[in-house]
Amino acid sequence: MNAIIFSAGWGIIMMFCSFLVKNQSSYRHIAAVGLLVLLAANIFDTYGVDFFHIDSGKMLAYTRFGFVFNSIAIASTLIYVLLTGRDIERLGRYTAEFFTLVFFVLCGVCLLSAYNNLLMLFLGIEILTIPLYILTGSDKRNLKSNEAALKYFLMGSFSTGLMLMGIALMYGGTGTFLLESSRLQSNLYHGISFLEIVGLLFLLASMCFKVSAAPFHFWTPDVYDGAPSVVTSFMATIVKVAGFIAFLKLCTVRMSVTSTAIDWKLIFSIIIILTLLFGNITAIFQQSVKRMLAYSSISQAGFMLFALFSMNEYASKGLLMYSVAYCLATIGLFAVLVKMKDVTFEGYNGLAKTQPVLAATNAIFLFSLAGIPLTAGFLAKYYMLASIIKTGTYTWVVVAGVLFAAISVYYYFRVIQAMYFKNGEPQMESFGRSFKLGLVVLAAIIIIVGAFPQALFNWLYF
Amino acid sequence: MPIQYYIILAAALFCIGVTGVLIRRNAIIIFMCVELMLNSVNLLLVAFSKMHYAISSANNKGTAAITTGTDAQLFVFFIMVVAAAEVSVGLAIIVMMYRNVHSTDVNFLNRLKN
Amino acid sequence: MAYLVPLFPLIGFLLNGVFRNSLSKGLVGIIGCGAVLASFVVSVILFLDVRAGGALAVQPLYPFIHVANFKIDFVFQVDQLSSLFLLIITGIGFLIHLYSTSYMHDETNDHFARYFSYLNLFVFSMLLLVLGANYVIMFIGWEGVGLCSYLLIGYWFKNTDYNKAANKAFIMNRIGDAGFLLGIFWLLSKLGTANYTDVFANVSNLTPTDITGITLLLFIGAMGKSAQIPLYTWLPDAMAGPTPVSALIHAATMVTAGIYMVARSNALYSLSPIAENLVAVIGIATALFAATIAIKQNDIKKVLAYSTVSQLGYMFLGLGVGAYTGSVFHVMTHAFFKALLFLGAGSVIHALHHEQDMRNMGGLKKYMPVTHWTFLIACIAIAGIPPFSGFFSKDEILAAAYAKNPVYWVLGVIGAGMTAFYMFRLYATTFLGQFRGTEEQKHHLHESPAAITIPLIILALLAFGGGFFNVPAIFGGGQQLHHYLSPVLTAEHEHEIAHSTELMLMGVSVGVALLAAIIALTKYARKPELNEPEGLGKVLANKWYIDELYDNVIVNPLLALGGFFKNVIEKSGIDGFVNGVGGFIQYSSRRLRLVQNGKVGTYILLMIFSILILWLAFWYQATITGFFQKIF
Amino acid sequence: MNSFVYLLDTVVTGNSADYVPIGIQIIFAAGFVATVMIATHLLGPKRKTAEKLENFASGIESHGNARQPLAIKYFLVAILFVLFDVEVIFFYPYAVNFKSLGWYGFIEVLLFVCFFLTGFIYIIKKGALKWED
Repeated sequence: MNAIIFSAGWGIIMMFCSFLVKNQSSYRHIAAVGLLVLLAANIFDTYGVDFFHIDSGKMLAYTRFGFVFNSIAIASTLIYVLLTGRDIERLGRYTAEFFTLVFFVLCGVCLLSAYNNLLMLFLGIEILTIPLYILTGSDKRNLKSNEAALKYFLMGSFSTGLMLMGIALMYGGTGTFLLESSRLQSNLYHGISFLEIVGLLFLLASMCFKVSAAPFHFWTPDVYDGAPSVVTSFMATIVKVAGFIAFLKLCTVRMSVTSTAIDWKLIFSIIIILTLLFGNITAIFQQSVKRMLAYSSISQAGFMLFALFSMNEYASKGLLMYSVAYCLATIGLFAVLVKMKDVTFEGYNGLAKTQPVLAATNAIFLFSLAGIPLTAGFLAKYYMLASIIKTGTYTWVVVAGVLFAAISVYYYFRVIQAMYFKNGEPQMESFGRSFKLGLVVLAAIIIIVGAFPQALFNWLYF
Repeated sequence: MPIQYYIILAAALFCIGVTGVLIRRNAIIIFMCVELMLNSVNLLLVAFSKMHYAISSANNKGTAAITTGTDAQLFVFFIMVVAAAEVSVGLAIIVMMYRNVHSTDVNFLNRLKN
Repeated sequence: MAYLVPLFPLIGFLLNGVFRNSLSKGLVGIIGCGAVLASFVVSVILFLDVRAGGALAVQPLYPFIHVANFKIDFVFQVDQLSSLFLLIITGIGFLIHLYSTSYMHDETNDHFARYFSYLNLFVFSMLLLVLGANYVIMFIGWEGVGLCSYLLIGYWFKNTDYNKAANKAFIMNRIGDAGFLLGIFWLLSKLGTANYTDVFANVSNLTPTDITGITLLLFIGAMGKSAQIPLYTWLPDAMAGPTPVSALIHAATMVTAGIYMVARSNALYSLSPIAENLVAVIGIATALFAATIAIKQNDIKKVLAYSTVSQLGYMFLGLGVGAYTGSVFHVMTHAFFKALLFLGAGSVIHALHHEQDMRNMGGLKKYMPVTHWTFLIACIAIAGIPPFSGFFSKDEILAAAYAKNPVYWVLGVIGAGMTAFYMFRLYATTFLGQFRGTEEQKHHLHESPAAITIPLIILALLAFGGGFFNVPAIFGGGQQLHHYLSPVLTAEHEHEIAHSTELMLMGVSVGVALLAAIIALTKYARKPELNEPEGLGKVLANKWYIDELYDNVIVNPLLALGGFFKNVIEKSGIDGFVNGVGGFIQYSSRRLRLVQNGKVGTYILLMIFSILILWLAFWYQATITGFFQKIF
Repeated sequence: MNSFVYLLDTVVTGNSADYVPIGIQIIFAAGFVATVMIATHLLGPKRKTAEKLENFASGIESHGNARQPLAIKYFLVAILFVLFDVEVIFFYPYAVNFKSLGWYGFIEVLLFVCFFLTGFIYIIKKGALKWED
């Protein structure tokens, strides 16, 4: 509860700062402090110190997994704010509001990691997405930003409609919104009514939309491409991963109950293959690094879907690992990307000569995304593949996953090729030494997590 | 009235909403169709709420807990509030676009593709 | 305590290696020599401990590989065999280090430090090899030795030929190592352990086939490391390295590894008659073969190199006929006199400013008295003339060979005669007669400095007296070494030959050796062989054309095959396939991205269709999966 | 009873035949959409005149363009009204349970109103309701 209340509260504080504090550049410091407070509050909560005892009536269920994920999300946001704070200021006059919305999104993230009731799922998703509509359109004069916001909004509200239809049908089938033990409560309904299954399929479709899994991914490239880069960075990482956490909970708690009679694996395998196919294959031909990263986020989502497919302990661990690896690497890549004046591959030409530190850290981030050993991304992919192998069936999905991972190396390494093996004079915004330091620290974290994954997992148990 | 009337009505409204989203090009009308979808859900929820109350009282010899089914009605309130929030944001986005390009055609802006 | 022995050279290696640019030559020398001296001191303590019957120490350091039930620990084992080898390695190693400080003094600072760091690493690897209590640790040292030989042979890396020699040594060794590794795997798969104690205790669990297979594979490793037919050609080429390195390789480290390994595994070898016979046959064949080549070599170091190959052959003969003590004994005495020979040769080369051709030497006796006398002692020792050390050890092997099969003995004596012949040819050509070098060289001729002569003198004493460590019973000796090693070399064959026969055999072999030595002295002291040899001599001088044979039979066909794969299979087949896949992906990428047409209506339509399709897939999934199961 | 919950009674047995009614329904749904779309296309007369594009205002001729630029403040006020208006929904359940919730419920509602007020203060401070420029 700490994290939810603190994030909402600090969002309001940021809101008031917008007219109480005149100095533009102090907003990001306030936000950073707020995130630190939030992180501390969440860690307190992790170890049983809850500042607010509020009876949520089974609507929220806290787990260690959820707390750890909250910490990861908050810490990633902190890194994001520290690295790209200056660029957020350049976006317009509404910096404080920007951070306000970020805090509100975090509130949604915390709800999603703890929900136990479909109402909370719905609210979490909406608290998560509505600020994002605004953030996507925050570059008001930019037509691309407008277009992205409009598309995102229309399709997002459409998927909300699907989700609500699903929830309503599930309610019709079971008579409760509670996530777990729904049928056990009322011994009225034996077996599974088809209403619930239709509802679950609707819900599945809308959750797939939120995590940009094919064939519901169409909004992703356009929106990520059109949104201001700083927003994309946030949207593609923390928000998406939070969607996966919610999805995983839905799968493991609700679908696994129904799966006694029904097998979801075929549907998931279709979704996984399609996601990997669209994400990877389409990424290859992109000319803009930003759009390539948008497609790569789809393909990464394909790998994260493995966790939903297998739903075992490896899967949840792996998803945690994946969220760390993917969030940090993508935040790092976008932090550099927002400094670039030209975000096509040509814009990166010769970066290694003019900015060796940026190029090197960028290379590490790309290695992590591609799943090269010794980085966190490798272990994350490994856990995902291992989780499916543990289930013992559908090993061909693993084979496909490995093949697509190999394809992904192609477009990730195009960036490295541009940075190291081509000549050019990349045009960049100014940045300080602390920015470089931050990138180096980020790269170090990725490698440390990749080398000592237990550091992360131990947290789940102690 | 039998529940399937409500279900079919809600499904019909929902389908109309989806159809509207598919065939209209004006962003505002698309948005109205989405609202129609949401409202069909509201209708369905309320109907289910009553249905579960009826089932529960039938199973418990005519006396069901007074709260049975109210969660769905509360859900409806939340949907309405969230829809309002979405409306404000959505309309703001559409207005923003209109101010920039003087059109609300969703296909007018088509720079982001491939 | 055992861990200190390899630790010191490791520290020396790290210090010299890391700070090679900042340390002065003096400091480098002190660190390099000091490290080995320190481990020598520790080795002596360990040796005395073991000799006094101290607890046989198997000292686990840390768990190394633990996978499920499969455990390999990092364990050291100090027993009679390893403590003896420790003494040889660190003792001789120290003398060679000391010698090197003077010999390598012309190198620049950082290269000097590099040299000493390699040298220390070499000693470290060899110590690891000897100390390890299981085959895996031995293999680590085994590989380390190979690496260091590569580094040191290619020490003067600007010379392409030297680099080639280094490569050759490394590759030849790798061929052997592959066999060794396979042997270890076989052992591990059958017994699940590589610890010597466990392996030897559980030998009974192995079938004869297993034992023969394992021992033969291990012996392939020994062939590579100890330069036996057919993997011996690297050793003569290894002369490319600095002379002290040759001394180290030939005397104290590296080549004795194979002997050590077979002696260590005596419990295995003694159970496989096939392997024993093969070892003996390869040994005697190598001994004779290398001896014939040595007769016609003109490079002072090449002669010594082939003599090493030949002597190693004797050792393997000993191992093959079950005279394990004799072999180890010969390792020891050989270490003394071969180190002495190389260091002496080094002294000569040093004095003549890197002149290695004997034909340009001669008459050095009066210019370099210390070198001359010590070299003479070494020659007598290696020729097997009593009471010098070589006599005792070689005779023990020959006696055992006679007991096993007189043919071995006959061949061994012929080899001994050739040994005496080529050694004295070397001696006579180098030290007797008149100096044949340039005036310039003659002008600079001088005795080497103390850092060179002191090791020579020490080694000369050892080469002379080393035999008395294991005087055979026939001379009323106590066979100390024999008794000392008997707990380890359990499979030792006690040969039963009458004393009179043994005396007769000795007489014959010594007589042959003396005869050969006198012939050589008389022939070459006055009229050294300066012309290019003809006929059989030419074949011998060209080492039976074995290098050419290998080139034509193995290397060139392999290169041709590689060329075929590179130019034909890869270019058209694999490249075509790979590029085809890439092209297909690129094509599909171009097509697939058109789906993303930027229109919200299309997107939502596609989403709705996908929902419908997913629904259908869900409802008919039993049919679908059944269909696929039928197909696949 | 059975008559109106028959939909709920379909127990899944894993046999695909059980889903046939669903399949039919789906096909019906898709068919409905398709029919409507095709029917409107076919039935509607196609007259492409300028009049057709004009706004229909109960027969009264429209004056000027309906899409005249409009001061943004009208829009703003309207939107804000919608937002605050809808939140009042939550008072209905509270009103129904006013007595049973007691003081605790009252404080909670007060808190809810306070959040409202913070939003309101924000709006005022940002000058969103300032009518004169």
